[in-house]
Amino acid sequence: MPNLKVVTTSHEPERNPESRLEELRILEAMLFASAEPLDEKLLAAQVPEGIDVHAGLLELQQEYASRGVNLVRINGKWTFRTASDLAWLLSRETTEPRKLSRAAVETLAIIAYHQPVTRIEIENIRGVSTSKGSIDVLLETGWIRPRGRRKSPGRPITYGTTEAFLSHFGLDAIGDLPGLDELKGSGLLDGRLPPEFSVPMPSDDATLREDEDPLEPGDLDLALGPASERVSTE
Amino acid sequence: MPNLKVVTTSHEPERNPESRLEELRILEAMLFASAEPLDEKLLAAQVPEGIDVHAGLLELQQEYASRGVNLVRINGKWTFRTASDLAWLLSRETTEPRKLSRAAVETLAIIAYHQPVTRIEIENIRGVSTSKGSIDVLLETGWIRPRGRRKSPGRPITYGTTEAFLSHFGLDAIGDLPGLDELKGSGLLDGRLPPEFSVPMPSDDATLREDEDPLEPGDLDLALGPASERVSTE
Amino acid sequence: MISEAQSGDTALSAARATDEPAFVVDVEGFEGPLDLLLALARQQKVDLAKISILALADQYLAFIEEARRLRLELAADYLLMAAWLAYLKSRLLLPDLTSEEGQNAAALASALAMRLKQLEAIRTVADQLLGGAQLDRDVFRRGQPEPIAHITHPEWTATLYDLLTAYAQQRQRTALSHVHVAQRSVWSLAEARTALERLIGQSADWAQLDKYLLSFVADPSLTRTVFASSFASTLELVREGLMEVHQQAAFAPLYVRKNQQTSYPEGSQQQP
Repeated sequence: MPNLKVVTTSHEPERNPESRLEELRILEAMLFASAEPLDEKLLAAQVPEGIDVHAGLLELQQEYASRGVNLVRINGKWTFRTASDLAWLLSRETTEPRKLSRAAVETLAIIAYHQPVTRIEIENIRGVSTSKGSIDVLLETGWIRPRGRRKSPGRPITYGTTEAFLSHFGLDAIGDLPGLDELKGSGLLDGRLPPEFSVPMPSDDATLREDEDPLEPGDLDLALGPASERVSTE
Repeated sequence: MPNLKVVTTSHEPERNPESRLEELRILEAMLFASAEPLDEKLLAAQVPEGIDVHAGLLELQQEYASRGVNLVRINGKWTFRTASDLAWLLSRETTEPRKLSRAAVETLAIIAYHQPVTRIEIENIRGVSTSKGSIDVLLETGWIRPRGRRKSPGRPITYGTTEAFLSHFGLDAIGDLPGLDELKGSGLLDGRLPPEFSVPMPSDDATLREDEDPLEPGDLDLALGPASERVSTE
Repeated sequence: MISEAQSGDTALSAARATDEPAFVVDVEGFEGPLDLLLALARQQKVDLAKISILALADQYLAFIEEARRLRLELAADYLLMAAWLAYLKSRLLLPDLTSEEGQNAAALASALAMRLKQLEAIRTVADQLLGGAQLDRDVFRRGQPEPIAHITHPEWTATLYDLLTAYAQQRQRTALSHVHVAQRSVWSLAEARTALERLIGQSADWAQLDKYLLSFVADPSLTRTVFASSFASTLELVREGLMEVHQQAAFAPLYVRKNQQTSYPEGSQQQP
């Protein structure tokens, strides 16, 4: 039977290799134990002080890069996930994720790339009125959230994406969305177009834009479909 | 940055090392993603044909043996588990300040002034029955202790205060608790008291009184009970 | 505009004119006029930037005309777009495109082309996004997470003030309740009997009745009633043969114990 040995080849200034290995073990154990991404601050709280957690994580990431399980970063947090090239083997017929309608998929894409965006703006891009259903379905997935109200007549609600969105699509940041270069190169940023037609570099920064007002207490009731999530305003 | 290299020392007949690594990746990913431990038969049914699942698992087990996560066999099935020496990572212990219930404070006050005192005696002084919960919570605080058994029918346990009690309440000695005149003077007791009303001069002398027997071996177990069962019910 | 819900209903399916294979009227599945326009534009098989809006308008109008010929009901959205395209077409056909009207028409045409291009672009990225690795579909997190238990240890707090007020208040409460509440100043025979039964219940030894009673009574004003009731109950219990009582001399302490019908303490004098 073949034996696998872990051999370290270090070109770094001396560090106690044993304690370094122990740090990696601790990070590894915590990340394995949790199904949810963990941020570096939380990880740092568990390892002895003075440890460079970030460097350790990058090291682990490299070690696992070629394996069946990879260490990935989601919204700046770290988590282990199965390697994407093994999807063919692991895809589960039983747990088919919710199949989104074409309308919902397009709406999601518009929200992701154009956020913050109002329903009217989504409709303008799609050339069709967006039924409340699409937005509701997306709110239910937890991938989008109402984030404010546009400072314009009617004060429409603006939507943006959530951390769950990044987690589901395996993105470290909204700037990692696919196809950004194509979108930018396609002249869509042409200044002659109305503002809602532009495709800026997407940002899900929670800070309200200049043209956004904060949500009001009752807004979440309206925006969030399921009764269980509604907050009593009485 | 140091690199970890996986080096094989094989005494086996040649096998394609790349396809072998792929086999390990597949097993690794399946075990990682599975919601329950997997037995070799099930694994063999799910991986591409021709993989020696048993050998692969033993190889993986060895690779992970020194890591923060180990591949273990439980009841004949395989699963990843946090290395046992890192189990401490999986619990976070914090202390949380909690206010004693009114009933517990009253019981404590009686014990402080009237020690050594039995539960029945506490009830007689308080004029209401004292739940076991109050005594249990007080035992948990470490401020009271069972000190003996009263030489009377039923041989009830007598309680007294501890050094921890003095230090928590900033008392130099139990005798520093205010007496009748001081309580009256500070307005805590008003003038409408019967002439016979008295407040004892408290003493926490550990020496057993004449009407006290020492505790028996089992008494401390009874009095303290397992921590998980100690719940304040008042 | 047409709503998504309605678009499914405008089912112009099966309206395939076999004699016109190049032209199929089938609105089902189109998400409004812009979607239809985009589909028609693709038939031109050129880059959207170079598309002929004029040709596209013709295609669209022909499509709508065919639908009307087949008496298919079209949503207002489609008709509105048809009217707008007809208008645009008439402007684009103006002989002098350098005139103000002509320039406006050109701007409108390029804005439409841009909208189509953008719709196509957003669809492309949507496909890329949805076609990528998705959690729980293509990649998986740990199937058996090991939860991090959060154990909280209560750290009990109370102040000396809490302690003293609690003591004073309850002492005051019981002291005053005995004084003010008339019922409390009498010890009922039943109460006395229960207490006595408790006293003799476990013990085979003689117990001193009055000492026991005194320690029992927190309120001195109750002494008399307690004595009276318990003495009466004692006699009752002795009469029932449940208890023995003895007294060495008049006004000497009373001793009681469970009836055992055995020896009595030295010098005792059994009372019936």
